[in-house]
Amino acid sequence: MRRVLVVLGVAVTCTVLTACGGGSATTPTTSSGSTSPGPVAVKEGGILRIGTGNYIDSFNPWNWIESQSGMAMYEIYPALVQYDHDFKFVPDWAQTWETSADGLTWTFHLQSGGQWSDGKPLTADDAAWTINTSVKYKDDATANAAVNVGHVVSAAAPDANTLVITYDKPSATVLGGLGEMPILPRHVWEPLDTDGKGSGLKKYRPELHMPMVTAGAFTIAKYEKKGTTVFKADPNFYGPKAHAQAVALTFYTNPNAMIADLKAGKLDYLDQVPFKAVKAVSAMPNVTVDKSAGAEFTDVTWNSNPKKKKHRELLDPAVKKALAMGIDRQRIIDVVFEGNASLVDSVVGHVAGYFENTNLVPTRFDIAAGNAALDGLGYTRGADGSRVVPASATEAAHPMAYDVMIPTSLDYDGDRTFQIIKDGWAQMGVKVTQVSGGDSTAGYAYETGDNCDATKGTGYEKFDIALWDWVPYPDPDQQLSYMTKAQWCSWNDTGYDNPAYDALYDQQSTTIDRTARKVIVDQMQQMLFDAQIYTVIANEVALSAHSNAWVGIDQKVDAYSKTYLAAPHEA
Amino acid sequence: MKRRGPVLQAVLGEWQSRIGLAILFVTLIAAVFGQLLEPYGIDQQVGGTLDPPSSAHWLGTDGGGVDLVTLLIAGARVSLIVGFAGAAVAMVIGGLVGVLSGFFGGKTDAALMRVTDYFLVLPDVPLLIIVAAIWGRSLQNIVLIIGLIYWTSTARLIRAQVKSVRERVYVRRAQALGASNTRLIFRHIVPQIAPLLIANTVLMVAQAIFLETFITFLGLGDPSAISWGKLIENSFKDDAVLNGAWWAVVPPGLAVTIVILACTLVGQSMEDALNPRLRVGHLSVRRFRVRPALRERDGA
Amino acid sequence: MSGTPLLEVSDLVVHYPAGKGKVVHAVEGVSFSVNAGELVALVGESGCGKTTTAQSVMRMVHSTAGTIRVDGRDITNLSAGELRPLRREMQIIFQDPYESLDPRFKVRDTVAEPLEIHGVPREERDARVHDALVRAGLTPPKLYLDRFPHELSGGQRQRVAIAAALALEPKLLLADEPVSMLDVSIRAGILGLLDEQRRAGLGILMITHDLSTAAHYADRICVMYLGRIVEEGPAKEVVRNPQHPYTRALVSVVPKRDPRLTTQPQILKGETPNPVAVPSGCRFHPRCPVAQAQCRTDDPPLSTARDAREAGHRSACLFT
Amino acid sequence: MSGAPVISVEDLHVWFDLADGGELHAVRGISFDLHPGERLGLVGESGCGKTTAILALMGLLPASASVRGRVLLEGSEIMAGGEDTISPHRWKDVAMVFQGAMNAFNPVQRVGKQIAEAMELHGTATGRSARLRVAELLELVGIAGERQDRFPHEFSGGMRQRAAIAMALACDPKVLLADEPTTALDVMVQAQILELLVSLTRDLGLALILITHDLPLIAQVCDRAAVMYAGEIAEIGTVHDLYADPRHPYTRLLFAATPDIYGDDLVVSIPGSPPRLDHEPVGCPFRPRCDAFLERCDTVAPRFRTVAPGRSVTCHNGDPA
Amino acid sequence: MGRYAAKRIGFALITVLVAITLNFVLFRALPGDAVSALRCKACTAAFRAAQRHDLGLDRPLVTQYGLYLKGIASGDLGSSLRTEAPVRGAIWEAIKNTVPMVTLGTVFSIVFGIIAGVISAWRRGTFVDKITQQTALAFYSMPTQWLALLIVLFVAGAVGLPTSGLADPSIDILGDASTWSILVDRFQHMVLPSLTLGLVLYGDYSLIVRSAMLETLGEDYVLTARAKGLSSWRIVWRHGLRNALLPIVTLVALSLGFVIGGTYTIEFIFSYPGIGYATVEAIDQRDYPILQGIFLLVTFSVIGFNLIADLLYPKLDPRVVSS
Repeated sequence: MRRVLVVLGVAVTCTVLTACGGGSATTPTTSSGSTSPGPVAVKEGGILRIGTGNYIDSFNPWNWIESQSGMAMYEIYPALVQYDHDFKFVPDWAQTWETSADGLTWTFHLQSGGQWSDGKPLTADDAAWTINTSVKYKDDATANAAVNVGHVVSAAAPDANTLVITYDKPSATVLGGLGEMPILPRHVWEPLDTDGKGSGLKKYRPELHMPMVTAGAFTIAKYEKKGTTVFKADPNFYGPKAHAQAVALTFYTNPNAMIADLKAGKLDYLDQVPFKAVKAVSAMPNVTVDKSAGAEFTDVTWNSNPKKKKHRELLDPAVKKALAMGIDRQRIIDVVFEGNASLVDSVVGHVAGYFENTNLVPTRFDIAAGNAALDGLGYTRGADGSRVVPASATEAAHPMAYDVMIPTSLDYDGDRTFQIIKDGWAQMGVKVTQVSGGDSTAGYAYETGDNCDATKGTGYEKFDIALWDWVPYPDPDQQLSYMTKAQWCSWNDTGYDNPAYDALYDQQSTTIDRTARKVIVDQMQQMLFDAQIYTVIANEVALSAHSNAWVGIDQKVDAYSKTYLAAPHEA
Repeated sequence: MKRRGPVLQAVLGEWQSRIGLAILFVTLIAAVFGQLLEPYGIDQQVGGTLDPPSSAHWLGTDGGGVDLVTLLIAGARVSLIVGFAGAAVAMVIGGLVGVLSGFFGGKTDAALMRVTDYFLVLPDVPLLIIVAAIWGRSLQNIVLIIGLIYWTSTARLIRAQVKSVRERVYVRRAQALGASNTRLIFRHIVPQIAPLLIANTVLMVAQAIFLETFITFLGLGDPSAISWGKLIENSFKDDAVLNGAWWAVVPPGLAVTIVILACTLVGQSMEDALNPRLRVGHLSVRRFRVRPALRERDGA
Repeated sequence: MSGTPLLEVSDLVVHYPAGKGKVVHAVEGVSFSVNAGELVALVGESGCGKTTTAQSVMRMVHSTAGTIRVDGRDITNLSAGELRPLRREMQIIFQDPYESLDPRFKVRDTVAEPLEIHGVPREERDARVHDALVRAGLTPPKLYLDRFPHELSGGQRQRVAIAAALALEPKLLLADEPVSMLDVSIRAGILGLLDEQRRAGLGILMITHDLSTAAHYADRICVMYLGRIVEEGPAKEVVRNPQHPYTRALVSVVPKRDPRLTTQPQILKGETPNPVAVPSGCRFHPRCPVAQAQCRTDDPPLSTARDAREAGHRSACLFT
Repeated sequence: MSGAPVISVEDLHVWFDLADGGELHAVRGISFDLHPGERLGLVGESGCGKTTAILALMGLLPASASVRGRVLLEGSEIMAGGEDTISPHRWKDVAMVFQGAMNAFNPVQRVGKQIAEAMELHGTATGRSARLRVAELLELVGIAGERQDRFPHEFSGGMRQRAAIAMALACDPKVLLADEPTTALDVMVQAQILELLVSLTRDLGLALILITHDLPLIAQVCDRAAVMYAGEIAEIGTVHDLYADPRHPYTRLLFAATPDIYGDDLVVSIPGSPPRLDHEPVGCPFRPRCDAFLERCDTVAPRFRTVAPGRSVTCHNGDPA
Repeated sequence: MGRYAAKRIGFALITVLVAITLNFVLFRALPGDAVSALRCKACTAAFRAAQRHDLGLDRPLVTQYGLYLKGIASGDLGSSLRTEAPVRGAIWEAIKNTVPMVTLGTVFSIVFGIIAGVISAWRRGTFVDKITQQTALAFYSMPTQWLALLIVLFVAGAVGLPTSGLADPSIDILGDASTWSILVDRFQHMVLPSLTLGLVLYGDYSLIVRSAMLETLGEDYVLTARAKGLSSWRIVWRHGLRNALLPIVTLVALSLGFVIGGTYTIEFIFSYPGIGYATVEAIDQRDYPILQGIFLLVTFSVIGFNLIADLLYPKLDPRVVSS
């Protein structure tokens, strides 16, 4: 899902569809000052003021983009399940659930007594309508939520507290999908579906019709898109009530300003601290910097379109592995991330936890070995020291000189990362030039090309190498889907086209047994690693900071559950 | 007998422009011989990130641990190249349009000036962003963009000058003699407006350096070129302000300010020298003096 | 004074657009001729069309109608290219000696420029520049060759301009107010120089607003008013026996050198009308002290004046 | 001339500081008297110091100038305190018509307002009465009074010059200084303006100093004339005397260089050019151009001496000393 | 006057039309179209084709141009590609933050620029002139973003003014703050960005005013005014500045249009979500309709300010109408 959509170096915690944060239980690199909320006495009330670099652009689950919106919707709409601290699914609105023997029917038993903020009761009917509507228009108006209702045939509400969902195939990702599906008030939304295409649903802007009808831990008291949005605790919430009286989420266009306000005591919590600012923020009195294994990792993206015309030597995994030896990852981690990142070599990232293939070993920085490997491949150095690719059937002899696309929207310093890579490769006789699409979407167009068409197999011709990052989900399904042909011209950013891989992908998504699924997932990771369609550089540490006046902030789960805003309380 | 025009006199004679020239000269030296002067490599990590100034690194290090003195000298090179090249492009386009428009007048003039007018009202920042997005981020594109944005003012200035010089009697005399247009333009008109063109170019260099820092700050600069604008941008990206690292923030901006100031001082004194209307001032705080009467009359 | 005149202008009309669909009637039917060895003065107030007339002769402005013949050849509709060789025949000097020399050109370059333009071989040029400077009274030439205009006095500059004009040995010289910007003390020198060239056979058309100068140096005077020649004749005759009421007024208001000669100046009311709206009939009638009803409708042609004492004295007035 | 002079100038000098640190001695000790109703012409070539002398009388010299000498306005010295002592008399007692009066008016203000400005400032008239007075003045110079609400660009050159004269008359001055008031104008309009100036001196008793380089113009308009050369008065006297019996070779040559409309005599130019005044000339400054010089002219500067009542000359010729 | 005004307005209208057309062309010249930049779960080729059809991108350019003109004529600038919210609203959201800040900065710079320029010209060559001029030159020479950083680094702490955002994040969270305190807070947040803008423009304006004044003070009517006995003060304000205003008005009008586009760096450093920020964000997101809207807005404001200057001109200079 993602390529971080950020503006000019301002980082967001999470991106589209609320992922990120978290991390596997096995790799906590945290120095977090906060602890998870225990049964100790909790001080109620107070206003939690959060600074963020990402704003809420919409409260419509069928039409939103910024990650902050996804998080906000967790707080105001009901969801069936949610993650716990270890990324296991735990009850939210659904108290219990069971699966039929064939795995095609799921029955959820919902907590009773919930009500919408306009006083109307919250019932299973709302959930059934939301899911059915998402299925109905999944190719168009509600495409945004289509992935959450993958394989769903229909949903029904036999009574107010029971929801039955039927699938056409057994699915490994039912809970993952439903956990991210906000349930909407049917009585507000259904009248908007007038034209049979659902366009009224897509266009609806709840924030323009205050007071919004919500049924979460919070209601929205005030909304300023690029200013402050105020979440007010909802006393009628069916679940654990929020401790804070209200939460104010303020958008900042640059992190310096945000940090200045934290220092001035105008903020209690920053959802992301830039790497270069960690030192300064750590030095502030009464402020704790929270570190936890982040989801985001950065990588070198290789054009792996088997039909690419130019620089076909870069399709050779041996070449890419040799070049990978020229990347001084530790220096990148030290300089660019100020040490706040760890080595990783799987495309599902540390956040996948159980599903990460730990047998993959990061390629070691070794210029000599890299040089030897290239020498061995016959790419000899010319008089000026640069390597030359000998002529082949399709291409004339040419120097190993490539453009590397760097989007400006990285949340770390892409220019410097490039400098370090360039430095290493220069010692191997490979010349690279930095180009920029200027922004992430332009960069994306650069990768796929305007003529991209999966059915005709066109696209992915312009670029050779890009530097980019991913923010995977805890469940590896989506991340692994991005390399399939089905994602061509969409989220597939490498042009990788391997039917064997695609078959494995389909197989894992319907394998409900966790262990059996891991075997397949491991195999897929190995396959990608061997092909080197990505050379993963580093897994970021998620950095946030909070004032010591507040406790109970746990960014590890912040983006995945209602506890994000509901749990914190004054110390 | 060597002729020293009022312009040269102004440039060499006034202390402001002398200071300006000296600054430009020093910067030019730094730019040309920079590589010999740079103590370290521009990619070389020589210390921690944002280390404060020390005896080894007079201006400390930047967010990548690179010596800032080195970067500052390297920045002079790129900034001056961009400045001069950008100004040159503006001059060439603007000069050409201005000369054609001013010299031929009539329909040529009307058409060219209309185009200039439209360019003049185009908002430059969105325009440069769009153009940068189309062309991509590279030094030569920045130069072109600068030229594209600034040629209009030059064109208007040159046009006005050419128009007036064209009506000068000696040009008309040459015309009456049967001189061709080429001869009139290149022998009589261009040399006459050259000082102004040069003054304008010098001012334009300042503008170009200024715009480069701006473009770079917008993230549309050449990512691999170390210019002063890039250093300012880096200091911002590296959160130098937050870390109290003034040494990363102040020097590059100061360098830009000083060079722009120098260009402005030189350019302005040239322009002032060329503007006879500025030489007369009928209002002055000072007044004429009265000399004491002589005791005795000169008895000649 | 026989044979083909050097310059023959007949029925010259020059109109300019004045914007908003209006037209400036700068010159409206002017005819005159200049012979070799003759100095003709076009005299009149500003806006009377004398400079426009001169510029049309030089083909620096386009005439609307009429013909201009130089040495018998009609140049009215020649292209710039066809005209170029003819430009050797006629040269012009301008009013402002400070302005008429390119400040960046040395005297040598200024004088050589016409030679260069007209393809005189390089090796001949030096000698001809030298000669021209001598003819213009700048002796010895080598004292001046490498000077810039700002190093010369006003009179010297005008002499350089004359030298440049004479370098091509033209037959016709147009002098547009050649001395009005110069100090009185040196005017005579320049005018004397022109007179010398005239006597050597050059035809000169002098544009001036100064009747005294015209009276002194010209063979014939043409007095212009609002785009027309209103009186024409031998110089002394026109000044001493003016026929047209406008000329009479003009002569009467010229300050005389002798303070005792205080004739009653005959001051006309108002100012010359705008050439955009030329009065009907005789164009002078609104200001004319002797105008009659007929003058409003009839536009008098230039014809031999009634009280003319010399041949060729013509005036455009119904009553003189 | 009988009666007390309205203005007397005694040994007036003006220097300008030059950029290179030197000095330019522009006016080198001139003296003259001017009586009420009298018209004095100041004639000479460009750069002879005419305008500088007049600006000094008005106290309008730039900051780079310094002056010495006495200017007596109706007997009281006004030059000693520089601009401070002169400024109370400006426009009130001594008014001026500038060269190129086209530009003497602020283009964005109505003509009448600019004329009234001086009155209001000096308290001569305000408001309604000022408007009436402006109309009166404009009528006096031959412009319809209601035209005071026009802008300068709506006037022709001649009208602007008339309006400039009206402006100069706003505070009923005693002396009117006119610096080349007709240079840019046509001969007919020039005649109109000159006639106006003459009638003003005649009718209002105004004393006029007329600066011009045009000798016949002085001859026709003025009673007396001062011929200036190199910052000095070469000769001063009645125009008749100067014409009929010039005592200074320069005066004589200047007349000879001026063509006359009826004259048949040979017009000659004066060779050479005036000296530069950034260095003090040695001997007589006219010596290089003179056709009647004496031996001492090379070394000794002639003095300004009176040769007859109202007649002075700066020449060794005829000087017994 | 009527004729003149009609002419100016006519010219402005033609310019607007050209700008609108250019806007259309320019955005079609950008690599890729709006749809090729879309990234979503369901962005299949079929979906893209449908999207192109919906936006009319599959129609001939002429038809697209017609639709575009029609939209603008009815005040409809289209919808954001990204959020599908109307462009007008999106721009309004940004512009309403920018305008007060820019106004404050501009007023500051014009007032102080004129005062400094006039004094400097009046006291030409004196110490005061030199100081004023060098200060103005220095501000004129500083890169805006750098000046902003310096102000954050050295000034903000000392004067205790906020360096970020539109408002204090903790004010009025519960809707309990008084209007007055909200206004005060907003103003405080505006001061530093306005000051930065103001200082940069101040440098520019005071230099312009100074040279315009110097030219004016060399005119003959100033000498005449002195001769008439006017005080220096009166000459400076009545005759000098009044005439110097002509070039000043033109230049200020021209620069005002650009100021809106030029506030970007200031808005970014002071975390001030205005039009500059919206522009760059739209570029980053390839939100063409928003970009087009902003581009039009800025162009219109340039044209508008120029028109205002043109229409003001006859009031300032009566010669304009007749010529």
